[in-house]
Amino acid sequence: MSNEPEAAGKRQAPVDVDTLPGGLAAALEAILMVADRPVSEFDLSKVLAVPVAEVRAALDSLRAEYDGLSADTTSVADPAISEDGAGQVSSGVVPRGFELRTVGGGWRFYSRAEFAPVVQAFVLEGQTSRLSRAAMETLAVVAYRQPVSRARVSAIRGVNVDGVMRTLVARGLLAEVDRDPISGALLYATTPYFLEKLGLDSLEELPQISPHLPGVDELEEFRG
Amino acid sequence: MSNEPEAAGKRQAPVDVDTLPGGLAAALEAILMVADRPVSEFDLSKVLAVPVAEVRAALDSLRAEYDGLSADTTSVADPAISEDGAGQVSSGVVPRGFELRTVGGGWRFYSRAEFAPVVQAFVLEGQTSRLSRAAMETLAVVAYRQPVSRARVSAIRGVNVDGVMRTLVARGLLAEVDRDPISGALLYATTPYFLEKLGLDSLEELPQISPHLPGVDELEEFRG
Amino acid sequence: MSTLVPEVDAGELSPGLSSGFAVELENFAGPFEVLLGLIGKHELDITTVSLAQVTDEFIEYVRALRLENSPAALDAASEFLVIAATLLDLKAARLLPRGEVSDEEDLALLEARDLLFARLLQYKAFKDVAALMGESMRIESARQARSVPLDPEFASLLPELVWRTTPEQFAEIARKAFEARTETPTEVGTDHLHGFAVTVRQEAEELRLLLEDGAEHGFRSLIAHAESVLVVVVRFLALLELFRDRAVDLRQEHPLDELWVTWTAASDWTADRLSDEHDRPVLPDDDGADASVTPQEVSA
Repeated sequence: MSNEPEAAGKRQAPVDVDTLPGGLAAALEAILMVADRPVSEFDLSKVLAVPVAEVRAALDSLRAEYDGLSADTTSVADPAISEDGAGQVSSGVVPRGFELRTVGGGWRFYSRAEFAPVVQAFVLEGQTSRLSRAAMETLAVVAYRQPVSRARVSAIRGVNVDGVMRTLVARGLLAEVDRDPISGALLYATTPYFLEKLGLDSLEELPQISPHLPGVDELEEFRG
Repeated sequence: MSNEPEAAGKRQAPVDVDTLPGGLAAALEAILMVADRPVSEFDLSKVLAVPVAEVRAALDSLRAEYDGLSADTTSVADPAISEDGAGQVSSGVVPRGFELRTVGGGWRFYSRAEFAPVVQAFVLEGQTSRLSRAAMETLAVVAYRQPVSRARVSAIRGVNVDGVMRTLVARGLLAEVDRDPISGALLYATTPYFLEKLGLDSLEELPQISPHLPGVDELEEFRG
Repeated sequence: MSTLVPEVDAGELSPGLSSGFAVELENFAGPFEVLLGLIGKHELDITTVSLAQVTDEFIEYVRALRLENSPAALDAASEFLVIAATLLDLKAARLLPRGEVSDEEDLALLEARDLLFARLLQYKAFKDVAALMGESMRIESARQARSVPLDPEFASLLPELVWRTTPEQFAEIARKAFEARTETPTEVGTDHLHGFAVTVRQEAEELRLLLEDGAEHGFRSLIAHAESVLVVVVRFLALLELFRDRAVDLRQEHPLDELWVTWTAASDWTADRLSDEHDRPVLPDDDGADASVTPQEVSA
């Protein structure tokens, strides 16, 4: 993605967003339009020199507005163009074709799921990349046990996972993050891209495993 | 999250856009939000199975709406969020932070020009004048395998390179040169600027590396 | 611990396996998978798996895969050892002297059995969660994230690159980048998968000869001249049988440490004293083919 980040925040906000047409909300739209990854509220707050709470509130409002829910203001967006779509404008509040979402630790523009059939004609990636069941299960083990060595994942799955792990790394879903201080084995963890693919903002949002598995944590040491 | 548009319009409109929430306008928004290059009215018309004239009219309306001019309909968008930007809502119609522009025969979302200072600040945040090691390695792989797809570079490097490749394109070291005739994937090559940086006159002057690198070709399956 | 295993629904375990445990190369996902499938097929409580039956069927399964003669089949076959170890865990627990949990070590071994079941459960839990995650991914794939090239207007603002890499250094970086990905995978021989019949009684007899001097022998030395991994496995089973028959004493300081064995039975002891259940030879394969495979899962 970007090159090595250096000590950030040494520049002042280049402009007072309140003086611009559309204010903070429009400034956020402008920035997210060029972002190629989720952008955190913290980063936005820093660039715009606006408190994080205000940034979050503005983003929440935008999201609600795009979703066709009424925003804080009473005015609403009505993107329906009269020529064709007049039939749908029942409530006067219509979702836009895009949405703003918090995934992978930040905010990002997405096309709305309903439009997948027309959008997919313009984007190739994402259609070709179904994961095999073995890959999916391996990914699940890493997601819940990270950071974790390949040996440990192998032990839990009962099969050699080297090939699958390499594929998952090549796909950007897993990354080598560290080395075990004792064994020296490489440790793997999921990436922000993994969170994006699952539509999650953070690992805490992973489905609870406990209903599926009572009391498994204690047997961790059984197979180092 | 790479999005390589394939030859558009080879499929029939899979869905009647009028049945979707937001209708044609929202469908156009969805497509343009994620297409990674300007899209022509013709391609949009083909994919959506809607006459070009209707597509153009809908796009004109959207553009006007984003610009804060009243759209065809009487309803208007008011993105101003009450917390902060209330001051600007003089007319009740405020431009958004993004705009639709026609460039090179196609439509594309851009950040609104007024917000260039904050967008610049965001883009420059954390940028350095040095390439990261990951970027350098990726560049090296492309240099010796060009023209080459991102998927292939990912397979060779064993990590997802989408972000790094974008950085290298943004830095003018790589360029999209072609499309793979079979997969439709974009192919990348180094630029004259890259040669200039390396102090070479042509690619032939790149030092030879061992002529055959066994196994590289079999890695293809790594990424569908 | 068995309360952890309220029910094992045969149907949901592995729908594909209901078709008579047919060969399913694409779906082969390892011994736990197979074991779960077998348990499901026989509608057995996971805690009372009939080992003899499961072992036989697993070997049958591996054999069927081998006949397919595909790389996936070889992968599957190479995993024989893993399931063998798994079954061995079960077997070891069952071979313990029953009804007399006298000391901590016995207790620990009994717990090992429960831990094995727990591991199977853990495996199943991850399978379930993986299915949920897969569904999330599928739903999520309908949305597409905006990810567009940086406008030239902004790209031109990036700081001018400082470039100090010479063409030679650059070539070296390229060479390393290619090399890193072209390591050859580890080869694992599967010669152990076929050959000769091995029986627990034979191996018990073999052990008796080795231990007769009355000295304490490390297990490593007892298997030092074993012809194959299979012999090692069966010899270990024999050792457990001998232990149950109180013909040997075992001593191990810590888990994974050397296992020390001392002969304790009378001099007239013979392997005939051992139970009948091991009379049938373990014969993992008989097609005589040899191969070595790369232990990689098949990822479609």
